[in-house]
Amino acid sequence: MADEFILETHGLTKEFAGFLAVRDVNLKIRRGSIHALIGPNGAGKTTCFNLLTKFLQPTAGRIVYNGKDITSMAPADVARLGLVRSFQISAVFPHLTALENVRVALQRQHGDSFDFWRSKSVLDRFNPRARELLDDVGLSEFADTQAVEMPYGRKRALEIATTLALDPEMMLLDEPMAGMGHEDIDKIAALIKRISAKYTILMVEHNLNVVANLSDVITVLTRGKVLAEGVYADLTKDERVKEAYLGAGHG
Amino acid sequence: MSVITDNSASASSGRGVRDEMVAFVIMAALLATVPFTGIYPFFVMQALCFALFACAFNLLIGYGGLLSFGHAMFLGTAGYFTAHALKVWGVSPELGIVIGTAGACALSVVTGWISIRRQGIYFAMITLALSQLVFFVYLQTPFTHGEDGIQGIPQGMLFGLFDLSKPTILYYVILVAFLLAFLLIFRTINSPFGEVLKAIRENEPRAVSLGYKADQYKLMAFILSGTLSGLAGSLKVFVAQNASLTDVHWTMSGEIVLMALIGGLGTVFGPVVGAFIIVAMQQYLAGFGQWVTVIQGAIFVICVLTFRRGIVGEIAALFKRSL
Amino acid sequence: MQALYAQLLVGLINGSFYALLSLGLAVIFGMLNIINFAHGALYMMGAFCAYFLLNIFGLNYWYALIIAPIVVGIFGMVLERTLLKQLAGLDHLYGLLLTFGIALIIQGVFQNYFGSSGLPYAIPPQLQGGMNLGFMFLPVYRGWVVVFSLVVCIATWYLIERTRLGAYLRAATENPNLVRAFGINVPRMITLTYGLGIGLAALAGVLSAPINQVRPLMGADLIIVVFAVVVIGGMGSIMGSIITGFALGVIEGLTKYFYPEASNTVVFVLMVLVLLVKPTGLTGRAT
Amino acid sequence: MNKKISALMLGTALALAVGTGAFAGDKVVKIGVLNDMSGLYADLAGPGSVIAAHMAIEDSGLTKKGWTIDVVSADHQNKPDVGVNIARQWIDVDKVDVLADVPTSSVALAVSNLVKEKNSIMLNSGAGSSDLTNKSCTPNTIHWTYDTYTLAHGTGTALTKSGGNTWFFLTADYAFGAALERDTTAAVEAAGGKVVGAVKHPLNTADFSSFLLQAQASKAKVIGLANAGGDTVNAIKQAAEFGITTGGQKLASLLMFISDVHALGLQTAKGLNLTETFYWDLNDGTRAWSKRFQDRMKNHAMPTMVQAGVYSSLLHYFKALDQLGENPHDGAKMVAKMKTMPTDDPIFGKGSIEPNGRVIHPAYLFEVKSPAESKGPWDYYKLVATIPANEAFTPLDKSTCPLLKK
Amino acid sequence: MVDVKTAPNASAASGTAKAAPGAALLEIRDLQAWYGESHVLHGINFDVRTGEVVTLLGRNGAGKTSTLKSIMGMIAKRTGSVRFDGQELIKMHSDKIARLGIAICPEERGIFSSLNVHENLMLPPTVRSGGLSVEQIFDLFPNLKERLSSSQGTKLSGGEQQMLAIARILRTGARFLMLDEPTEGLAPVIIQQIGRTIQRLKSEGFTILLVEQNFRFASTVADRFFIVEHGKVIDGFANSELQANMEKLHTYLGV
Repeated sequence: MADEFILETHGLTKEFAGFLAVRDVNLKIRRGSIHALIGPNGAGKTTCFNLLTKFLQPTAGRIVYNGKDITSMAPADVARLGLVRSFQISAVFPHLTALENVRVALQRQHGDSFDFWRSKSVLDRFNPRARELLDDVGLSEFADTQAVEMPYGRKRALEIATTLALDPEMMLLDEPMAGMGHEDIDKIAALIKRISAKYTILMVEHNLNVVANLSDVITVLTRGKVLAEGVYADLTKDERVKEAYLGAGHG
Repeated sequence: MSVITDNSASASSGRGVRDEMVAFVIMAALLATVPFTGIYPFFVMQALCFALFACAFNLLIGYGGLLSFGHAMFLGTAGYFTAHALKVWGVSPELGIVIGTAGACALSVVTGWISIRRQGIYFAMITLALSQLVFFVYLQTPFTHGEDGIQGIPQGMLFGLFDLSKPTILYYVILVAFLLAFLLIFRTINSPFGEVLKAIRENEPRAVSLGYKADQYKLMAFILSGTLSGLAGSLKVFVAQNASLTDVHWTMSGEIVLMALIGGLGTVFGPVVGAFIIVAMQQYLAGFGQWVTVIQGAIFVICVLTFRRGIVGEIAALFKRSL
Repeated sequence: MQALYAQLLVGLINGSFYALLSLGLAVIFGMLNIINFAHGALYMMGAFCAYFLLNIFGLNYWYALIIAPIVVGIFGMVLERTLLKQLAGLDHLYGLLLTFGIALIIQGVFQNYFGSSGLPYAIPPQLQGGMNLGFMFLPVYRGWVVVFSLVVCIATWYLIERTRLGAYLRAATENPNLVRAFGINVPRMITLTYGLGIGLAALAGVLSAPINQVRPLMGADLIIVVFAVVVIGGMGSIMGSIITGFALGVIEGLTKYFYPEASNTVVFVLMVLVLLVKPTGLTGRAT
Repeated sequence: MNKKISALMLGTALALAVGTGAFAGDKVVKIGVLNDMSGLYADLAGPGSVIAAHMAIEDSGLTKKGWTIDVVSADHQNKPDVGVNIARQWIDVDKVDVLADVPTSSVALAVSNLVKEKNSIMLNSGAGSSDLTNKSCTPNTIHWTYDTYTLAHGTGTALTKSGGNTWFFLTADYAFGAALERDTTAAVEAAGGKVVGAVKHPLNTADFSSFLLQAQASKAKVIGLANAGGDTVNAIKQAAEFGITTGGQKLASLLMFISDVHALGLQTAKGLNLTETFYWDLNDGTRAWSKRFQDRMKNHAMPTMVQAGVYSSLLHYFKALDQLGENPHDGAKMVAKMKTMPTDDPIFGKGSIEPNGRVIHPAYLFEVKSPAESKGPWDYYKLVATIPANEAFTPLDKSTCPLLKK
Repeated sequence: MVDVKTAPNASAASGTAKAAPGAALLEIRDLQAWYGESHVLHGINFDVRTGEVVTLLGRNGAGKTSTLKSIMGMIAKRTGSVRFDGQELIKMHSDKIARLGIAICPEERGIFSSLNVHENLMLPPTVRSGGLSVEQIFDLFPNLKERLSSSQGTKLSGGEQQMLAIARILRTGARFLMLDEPTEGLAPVIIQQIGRTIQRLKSEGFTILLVEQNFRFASTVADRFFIVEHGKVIDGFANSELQANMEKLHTYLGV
């Protein structure tokens, strides 16, 4: 368990009908770090992400999590190992209240989720912990609001609270800032920074400012391949990265 | 993942559950007075069996988001098993019900395991095809007596105490069984399991990413629904005193969809209302021959185009209550 | 041996109907995302149309072969324009429920007026009689059904896979919004596609009339077998629908010879097996 | 249309029905004609049986004597569960005294159970299964017209004796088909023939090709059609298409009605042997009655033996009522009374009702005329042989009816 | 290159994108649009003049693609005004709009996998005269000709697919082209080729509305830029003012 790297990929490749979306990607995510995966649109970030959480099955390559080969596991099983993801488009249960959203996650660990003969009031024992988690992400006043009625930025926060409820070892965040205004971005960035004390985080992000401030290590993808890896300061000096990410000019 | 109804999407808060309990007590009281009203009890008993069947069906579509077009196979299987056990083996009524319901349960495990592999339209087509397979099997196996069906089934003494050949006693036995099953369904919807099921229906990828194996929950819902449909089929044997191919035919599967749809998919009481409406319609309009089929088809069309929440769903929406 | 060939022929005939119907279902599903439960009822209307043409207008089988698909196809297009169109944006299952309701209405109306037993429709004089092929006795009409449906299937395949109109259709199946943004009237195409699918069903109905009698419920049970065919083949490809249709007919024929008791169920059993091995169907794409 | 309205009103009365208990002794009678109104037996029973019932009421003369007689009718769709449901409601709510016709043996057997339980009456004309007066006999059922024994011993024996000594059956997969196959097998074997195989087909089959191919492959000399109505018609037509009859095999339509011959046309049906207990052109009595019947039919069809049986059975019932002077609303009592009286009407001639409920009268073996022989519409049969009453039905000493063991 | 002297300042607040001399081919005023219940455009205002290349810049989810789709009529629920060549498009269906001479090359190219390369190329119908002939197109994209017989459009490389996506709308006779991120995920050498193509189209008189994230690339072809954020156009400037606006760009685009 004391491996230096919590998640590794070896030669990860995904082909869609003749198109190589991800090719031969080797990642090593250091335990306890915030690792960012960046790249221009169409670079294969989200595909890569879906491969890691097993929502897609790789065409070739291996994924090792905590020393265990998870390449052919089902997505729910991966989640049960403590590798939990978020989604690019905010993923909440729209017609459950914020509290119930978090409770669904808490409930999973306690094994009574097949009990169809018991009243759901047995779930009330999770309420204190759920409120705690909502407090953590600043959603106390939304506890009894249906998720569908919450503002966009708050939904992202709720999603993170739900993920935290599983007490994962590692979180994968898919563009947590997508579609947010500046104010929300700062709040979520602060939240990510805070939770990173306890969890390893791998995030896909488009917003370089956020990445610059948050991440320990950055991997740059272009056209499905790893172009470069390092800290932000180094990468900004890398001509290849500039060209790939900021665009190639001519003349 | 396709969610066909938004009725049940409105979470039943504490008040919702209270409303539903009040409605339940009213329903139970009304039904309990039937034998004193001069209403033909046979009609109400039949409607109760279909109401239970529709509620069980609704559990799957309304809360699991899965439209089964083959639910008649559970009704019919339980009917045949119970009928055979009563008539040929001469078992007691309670054991007959257990045998029939267990048969439907076993069938739902197998068919659920197969059909749960696909969703949406494919799920509907697969369940329909499976029920047709079951239909042909029953058409050919000797114990069902093919087109003749099993006839003249003895009703017997329930627990050795209640003479089920007395219409009033039979009525109350059916009523109690219906109410208990109804409560079980109601509890299932409002159980820890029901919560997960709702979460999966709302956002399956998210539920999976939280570590829920969605298929297992859907299968569980399928089995519960199939088993309770079986209970309805077993009870029906005591009312109709026969078991026949009609109950396994796809038209029966279509009828149950209609009952749930007209009452309100994903509402607690909708299927009961729907079942009474359709059974009454078939009874009173029988003289119109096949026009009944036409009317049923028209109701389907109207419900789908303009009335998707069903009667109870519309009423609930009007009063902003969940029923 | 003779019986085996004969049963294979019967299988091929059933296969012709499976192929024509599942082809229509696949074409409609591609464009409208609707599983057309009314397909069986419209197949029946095709047969009735032939019956009316003969008994009211005195137009024989050969006219029916052309007129019935057009008339029923137009009826289908009216259905699409007035009813199905309103389902845009709703869950696909509503399409299934709506077309189921339509099927009940159509079948009910015909049952009211014509009962549930069959009305006779004679084999056209040109196709009466049979040939003794030595290894089997071939009724001419049944041979004609197999050959003609094969030709229609191939022609439909050619239309969709090899012509410009077909290219519109395939493209619109993938991305209707973009095709419309290229200046093509996609709603009209959808209507025509539904008409085409229904026309194929009606054609199958005409072909079937002399064999199966003209009965209000002739399509009701058939459509369920065709659903199983569609699940087995997947709705991904036109050729796939055709081949699985014919192949399952033949398998059914073989079963009738070797183990007649299972002939009603063999298609459904195959469906179960395919689902266990390859849930998306033999030619299907993941949905 | 009238029928529909009355059925609707009847339906609405349903909910209001109250437990007034059985009237004892009055002059009110309600007849329920329960049969196939829209399916494959609609032509041989269907609305024609309702007309026959009305004719029986008129001819009984009871209305002139102060009786109130109502007729209701319903479609049982050939489904036992539907039939039992309707019958139960008729007896419980609508106080129907007599269920008439009830073709389709599976429905008849199911209704017979109910009728016994409710102490009502079934006067069966349409169903064929000889079980109704054998192992399934009840004190509340009388079986008129014909049964599978009649058919087997008419057509089956005659064909076997004339050289058709190997048989293959195409059997409708329900009670009637099974009974007909069983009884015919017995008759064939008794006459020295052999049954080489059988295949069951579902009720209401359109395409018989694969069943016919199995029959063809069996090389049997006779293919026995143990089915009825539309099924028989389809099978005969398709047998021609597959060259079965030209290949030397003979078709035996074990149960065939004049309505079927009409549907087939003489060109296809010519030469077929069939057994019936009634034909419109038998004598002056049948001709007169049939003419009246024909005038009332929308399509001017001649009566089938089933429709004739409905008339005859109800007429006999009314005679019994007339003798009693009032309706006791007691099924077993009425049936017992009817059994004591000999039957006599212009249709079936003189006969009797056996203790097991079987009505005994002669049967006839006919051959279908060729188009050249036919002198006009509905002139379809020539009489080959008359089977005397005592040979046409199961001898009483061979009946397995439990009622006889007393 | 057109020399843009006056820098038009598109101001969302006032709703007046200042029109410089030269006829505005496309005028957009207070364009709002919804995907179902979700409000994606909150009032877009800008103009495109005949013969120029205009680029919309903005972060993911800012509303650039939605703007193109709204112009094209591909989003059903929309309000405001879109005038093209004097005609109001806001109530038109997309097939009608296309027949006025507007063509779109969508994001991720929209190559149909069930069509072969030739069918993909020939798919859009001719809407008016003046389209490029197939020969002219092969002249523009020489490598397309070799791949014409390829069985499946999506078997082409990303660059070839992009060429095909542009090529097929040149055939139709549309003179107003909307290109949605044509450089996405492509190699630098291909990006250069696309840049040259756009310049050539411009010189042939096509008017082009471009959506880009790669503003280095955009700066090589565009006359003017508009910046989209939260479903509004919040700023606009001429290409010549790009350097002066670099700071702002970094804030808005987060790069």
